[in-house]
Amino acid sequence: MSNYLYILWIPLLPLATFVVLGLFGRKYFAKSAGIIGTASLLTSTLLSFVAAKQYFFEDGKVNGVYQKIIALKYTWLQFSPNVSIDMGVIVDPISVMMLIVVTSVSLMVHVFSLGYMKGEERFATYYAFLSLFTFSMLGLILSVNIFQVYMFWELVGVSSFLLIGYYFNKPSAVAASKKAFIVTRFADLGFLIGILIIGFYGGTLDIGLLIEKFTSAQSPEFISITTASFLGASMLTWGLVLIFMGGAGKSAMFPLHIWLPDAMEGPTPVSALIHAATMVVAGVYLVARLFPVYSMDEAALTIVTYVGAFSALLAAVIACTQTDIKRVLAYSTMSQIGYMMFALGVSKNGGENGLGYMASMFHLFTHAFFKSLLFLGAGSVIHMVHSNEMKDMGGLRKLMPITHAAFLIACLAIAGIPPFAGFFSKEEILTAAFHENKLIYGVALFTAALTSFYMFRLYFNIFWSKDAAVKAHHSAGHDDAHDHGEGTWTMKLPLMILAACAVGVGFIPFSQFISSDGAPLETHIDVVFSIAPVTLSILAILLSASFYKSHNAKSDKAVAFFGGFYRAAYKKFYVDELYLFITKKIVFPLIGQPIAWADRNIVDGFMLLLANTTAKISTAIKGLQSGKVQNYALYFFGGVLALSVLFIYIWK
Amino acid sequence: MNEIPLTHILFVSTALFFIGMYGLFTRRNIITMLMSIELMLNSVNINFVAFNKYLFPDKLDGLFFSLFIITIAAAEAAVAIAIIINLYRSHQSIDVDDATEMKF
Amino acid sequence: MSSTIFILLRQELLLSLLIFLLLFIKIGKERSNESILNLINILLFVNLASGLFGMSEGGAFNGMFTTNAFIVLEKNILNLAMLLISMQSYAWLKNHKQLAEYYLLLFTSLLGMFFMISSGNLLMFYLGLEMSTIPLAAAANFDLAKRKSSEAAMKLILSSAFSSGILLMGISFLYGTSGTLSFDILTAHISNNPMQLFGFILLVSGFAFKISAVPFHLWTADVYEGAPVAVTAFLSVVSKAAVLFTFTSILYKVFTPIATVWYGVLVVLSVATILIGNLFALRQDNFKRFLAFSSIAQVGFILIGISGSSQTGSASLVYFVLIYVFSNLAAFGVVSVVSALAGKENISDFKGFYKTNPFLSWVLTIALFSLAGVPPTAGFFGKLFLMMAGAAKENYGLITFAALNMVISFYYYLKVVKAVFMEENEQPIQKLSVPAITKLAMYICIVGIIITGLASMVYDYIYSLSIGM
Amino acid sequence: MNLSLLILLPLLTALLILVSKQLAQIRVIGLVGSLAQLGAAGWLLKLYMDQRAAGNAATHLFESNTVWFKALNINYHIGIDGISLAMILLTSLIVVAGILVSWTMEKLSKEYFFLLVLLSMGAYGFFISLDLFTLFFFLEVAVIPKFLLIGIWGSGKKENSAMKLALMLMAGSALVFVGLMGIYYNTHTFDMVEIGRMGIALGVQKFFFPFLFLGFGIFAALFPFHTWVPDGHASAPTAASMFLAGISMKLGGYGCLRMAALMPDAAHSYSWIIILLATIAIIYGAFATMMQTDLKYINAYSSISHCGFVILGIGMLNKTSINGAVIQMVSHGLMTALFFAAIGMIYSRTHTRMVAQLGGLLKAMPFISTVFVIAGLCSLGLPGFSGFVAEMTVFMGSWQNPDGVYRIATVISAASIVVTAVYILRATGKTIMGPISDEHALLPDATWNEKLAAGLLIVGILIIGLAPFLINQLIMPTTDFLMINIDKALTLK
Repeated sequence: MSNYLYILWIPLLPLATFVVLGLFGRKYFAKSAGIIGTASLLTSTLLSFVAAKQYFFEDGKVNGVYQKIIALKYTWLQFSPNVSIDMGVIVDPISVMMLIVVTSVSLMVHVFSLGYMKGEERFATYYAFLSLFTFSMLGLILSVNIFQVYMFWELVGVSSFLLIGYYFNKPSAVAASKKAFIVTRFADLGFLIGILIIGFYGGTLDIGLLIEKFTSAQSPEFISITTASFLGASMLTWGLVLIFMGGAGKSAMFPLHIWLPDAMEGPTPVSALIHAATMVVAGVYLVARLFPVYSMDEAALTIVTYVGAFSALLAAVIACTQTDIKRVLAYSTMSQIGYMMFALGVSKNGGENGLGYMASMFHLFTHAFFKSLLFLGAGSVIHMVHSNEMKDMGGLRKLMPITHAAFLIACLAIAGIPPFAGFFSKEEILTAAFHENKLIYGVALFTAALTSFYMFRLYFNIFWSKDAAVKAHHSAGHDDAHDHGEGTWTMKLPLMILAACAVGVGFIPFSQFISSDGAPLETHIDVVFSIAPVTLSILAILLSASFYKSHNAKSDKAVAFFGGFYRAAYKKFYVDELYLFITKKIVFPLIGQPIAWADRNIVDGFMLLLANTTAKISTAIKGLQSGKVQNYALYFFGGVLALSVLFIYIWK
Repeated sequence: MNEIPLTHILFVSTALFFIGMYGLFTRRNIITMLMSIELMLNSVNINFVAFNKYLFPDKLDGLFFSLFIITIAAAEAAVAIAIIINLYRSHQSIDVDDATEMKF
Repeated sequence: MSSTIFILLRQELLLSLLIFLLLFIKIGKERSNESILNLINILLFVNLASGLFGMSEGGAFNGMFTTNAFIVLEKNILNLAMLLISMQSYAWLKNHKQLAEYYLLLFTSLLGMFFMISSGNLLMFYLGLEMSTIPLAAAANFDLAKRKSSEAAMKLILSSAFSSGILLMGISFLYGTSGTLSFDILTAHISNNPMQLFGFILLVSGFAFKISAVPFHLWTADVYEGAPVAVTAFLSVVSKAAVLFTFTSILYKVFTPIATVWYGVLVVLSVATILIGNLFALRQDNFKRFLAFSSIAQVGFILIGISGSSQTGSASLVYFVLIYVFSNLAAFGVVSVVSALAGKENISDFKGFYKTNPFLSWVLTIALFSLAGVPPTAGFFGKLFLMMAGAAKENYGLITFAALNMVISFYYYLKVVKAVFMEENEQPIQKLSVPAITKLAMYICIVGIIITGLASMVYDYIYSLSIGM
Repeated sequence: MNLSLLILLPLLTALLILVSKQLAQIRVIGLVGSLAQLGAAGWLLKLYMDQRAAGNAATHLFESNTVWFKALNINYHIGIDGISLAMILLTSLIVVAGILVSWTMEKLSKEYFFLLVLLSMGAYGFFISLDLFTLFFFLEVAVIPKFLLIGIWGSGKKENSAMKLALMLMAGSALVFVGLMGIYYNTHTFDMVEIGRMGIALGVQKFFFPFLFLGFGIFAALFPFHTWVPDGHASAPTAASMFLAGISMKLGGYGCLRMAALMPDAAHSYSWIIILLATIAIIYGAFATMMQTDLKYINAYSSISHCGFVILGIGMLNKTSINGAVIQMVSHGLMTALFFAAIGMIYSRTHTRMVAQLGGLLKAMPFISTVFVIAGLCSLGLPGFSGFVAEMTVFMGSWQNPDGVYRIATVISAASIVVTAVYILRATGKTIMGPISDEHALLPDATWNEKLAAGLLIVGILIIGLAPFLINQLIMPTTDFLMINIDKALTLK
């Protein structure tokens, strides 16, 4: 087994960048911060490519199966003899794959931000946060210990919080960051308890050991956890479902998805990195990481499946109605992640049945590229128009050709049109779904169609339709749009690279490298099978073209046709309002306030009552000291009598 | 000769004692109160003498004690009278209820 | 008549000499108050010093007068208190006409206490008691002009005469049932028969009156308030201490056979005393009255200690009294200085006191903390040891009650500290120039408060001398 | 090393402060003194570790036992184990930080520093003493300085708060005293080591454990005797609140822990009550915090919730949970001290602590705001900071308790991390982020002393947060030893 220790540097470099920029950035690196961050990240990226090469092509495979390699493991916090939090580096197909994704996307974002964030006051801080995020994400990927996952999970959350709240004096941004953190935190509570359950029965927190123990149906741990049950479900189900709750929170699965759209308050490159390519797929990664265990529990997997499928559908429907382009992208992200989730859900562990697993990972991989491409494209559009709203856009294809081309490629990719990347991965998913569960397959198909519809709605609204509007828009003095035109090369370059990926990555023989059990998996594109989805997508594209390519009333008719349903979708089916109701109308006034009141008035009031009664008594009995010497003598005699009676007659 | 039994004498002294106490509790004139206290002391004297005479005639403890009580009562009375006179100076009265400035 | 008797009675004799000297001073030619005061203080110091060496043990007047190291120690404590009081009343007496009388009265009363403490016989005890009380009544009236003063004296003389009547009744019963007045013989005759018990209870009531235990305490507050501060200090520290010593030794030595009974009596008394003392102290604004009630509460704790009826009991009693001398006199010292120089005696007048008189404020604060029983002051140890002695009877209800009452007492002590340090006052007491000798007394008190507690040898010494039951 | 040094150093400092004349002198003496304490503590740590490394398996090191009150069998018996050493380090750190923060104190500065140092002396004495009487003595030594500090230099309705604090704490120590009496008259000694060796009769434990645990519990803000915490902390001057929450609440937790170890049977039979109260304190404190509008109140209530974890860990009575309790004590000490320091800095500039009147401070004072955020993140248990390590250890420990009720208690306590996130983010969002008002826009950032103080505490937090194995290495052996007694008790059941 060769040495992978250098992988440690991949996360550590961004960490170093964070420390340096965080401490001294404001003073010394106000300008050069971007270069520093990019440079260090470039190194990590190269390293991860080296690692990938070494793992996939040189020595990762032992007699035809990719091995799990623990490159490093250090006991960080010992709880009890064999339960401990370990810091480590795991090298296996998915972790290496994620390394590639995270580093390269992050690199693109770094480069893009050089132009996009130029002249920001807290430029250095921005890069510090980016590095922090990259570090945490990489750490999460490389975790060997489920608690290590949880820690980096939290760190990812907080760095996302910091980046969403980057424009800290913008109330909406602050609110969004708060919301994102609290919702995911709530999900993490489930994750934590899940860890506690699994860890307790497994007697360890080490992922490898856990899988080992829970995949053999005879092991005492497995028996104990499956026999122990609470509210009718076995503890295994509980543990896995709770852990999935954590994943759902990060990956914005229904009903924990509400934070994702608001998260778009952050700078667009951040959205591209965190809320499109990397962090939001952490949930998928988590389930994949523990997939062998999940595969032992039917119930948990079913939940994963249906939550994923429903989220995919719901998000797609909502996306059709949104007008803020970033929000549209956000919902499409949610729906794509839904794809990955149910792909995992319908999968089995090992062999041909592991197709779903592989497909999910594949989609994760391709999605990372075209979705970040979409966001960066949207970024440069926003950079030019200074608005997120569709109505302020239109006919930009002439003004920003490169962006236009890249965006189009990305749209085609996500729509699953061959030969773009999305096509292949989505194809596998559909195949897997088709074999496992027809209902899911139907949902997936419909969602695919919707996807291509709203993506092209977006595309046409931005780059075609109402030219006049844009003309007027620009003649009205927004000449700055022309000055920096499409933005610096640092903004264009990432677009081109990612576009290339969006075209190319589909052709990687993914199943050769990644499968549920590490053994290569033979897959083939079945042309007959792919007719249905592709034609559907094309139809959807044509439909949206007829709606939005040129400004006309068709879309309004459609809106009118759907009526209430449209409004509901436009209002995101009132999930936000529901949450607001629960917090503002129930938690705060019905739990918080009563407790705060009780503390002041009942608990503290009781103490005060004691004091006051004492004072009252002392005023009440002050008459005893009447000042009349005869009464004194009388009391004296009374005392004598009392004592005599007590001690001569009663307590003799 | 038949002599008076001890109990009779004790009864007298006790009666005297409580009469004195009653006087102390009820009389408003400080001088009178002082006199009632003297009554109490004298009842104690009777006790001592009686006990001595009836129960322990061979030693004279009781008698001497009563002598001392008489002397000290005199001293006490002297100081008390002085105080009362001074009280009269400041209060223009020797009614005990007029001297209830300090209370509670 | 051997010479040993002079050794045995040397403290009493010295004091008598002092008294005579005072008489001569009085009838001799006019001298300045300062010189007299200094002379007296020096003599008092000598008097104190004389007691410190050559402990002697034995009896005189065939057992009427007994003494031993422990008793000498107790007398020394009283001497010390006397000295401190006299040093602190300097500011008040500096231009007072009858200072000689003042000292005459106090010394006489002190002499009486000495005899009472070392009395081996009920008669002797009674003589000592009266000898110590009657002069005090006169002393209470020392501010002849003040209405309150004469009222206080009247209340004191009447109620003490009444109490001595009760006490004598008790003694007569004891005599009637046992036929003797001497303690040693009396012990043999003590039993549970009702008459004797009644006598005992009358006797205890007499004591309780002197140490102002509830419900025999009512004279205390009024007398303390009315009397001049110096006299109040004497009343609250010296006379109380003397009676407590006597009470304890009589209980332990004479009434051993009915220990269970008087344990009960003490418990009842202490509970009542602590509770009532605290409840009344809560409301007081006049400083002397406040200290009166707080000292009543203190007596309650002392009674708990005595109820332990062990060597620890008597030791911690004396130990506490010593600490109490320091703490209470430090407090009274401040009060007497303030009342003598600023004519103010109310707690509310002490608001913002720290701004003008930091030194006095610290003295007062430390004294009050010691009274409250806050470490590292000695009061902490004193109170705790008393309660430990009481806890030996494993009566944890009583201990809990006492401990929780300490919290109440904290409240009113801290209230004064609050006034001194934290509260504002538009016309605070002006900067006072404290006489050097009074300052010295205060320093002695502070040092005493700190040392007596932390330096364990003090307690160990007392313990080594003290006797159990 | 002679442990009495830890008492003598503050004493000496205090005396020097008393005799020193002008302000500069006082400050310097205070700072030097506190640094000396820190140095002594650090040195002690080194010696301790060396001894352990050298294989010295004695439960208490640097033990020394001198007779104090011979007649009453009271000894000045001192010695330290890992837990007390951790507490000592915490104390010394906070003392330095406190002195630094109150650098600019003008009003009656001599008395102020004097009392601060006195308070620290009490804490040291408490942590090193192995004799129950000595323990009690130092416990009370630490009370009165708080009263004066709050009452004289405080803000708001300071007198009442000071009085409430003093009285409730005194009530606590009264209960402790009764318990001590009970133990003393049943074992005839105050020596904890000796008592631990000979054990206490079951009935006695059952009867007196409540007194002791409740008494110390009041110090540790045990529900429902926590009401002194909010007012006390809110009214106290900055350094005093740091000392209060950072040091003196720990006296309670430490005492509770010792008592539980001393009377394991009773602790075990009462554990469900302890856990119930702790759980209530945790969740209730968290929700109460959510409703506060004054920064100091927010932190005070959150202290109630966080100290609940200490009690919870003790109540669960197993190795991991007790470890967690100890780490939580240290962590909370540092974290809350840092929080109060930050609040103090903000207050001294803006003259308001009302969340509603603040906002966008990050623009004007980046350093202070960063400190604030760090404290907040630590308090909501973010990995990398000490809070996470502590809470997770407590959770892991308490989850080991297979009893269903305890499980539910654990889940409820864990739920508090969400509420914590809510109130911390609310506070941060309203004060640090958002638009800044004009009169705050030009306020100055932290001065050197404030930066130093904050830096010191942050370093402490990070050391625990990033390398918990260090503190574990310190306290593990001690908890192992404690567990020997406790397990014995449990197996007897």
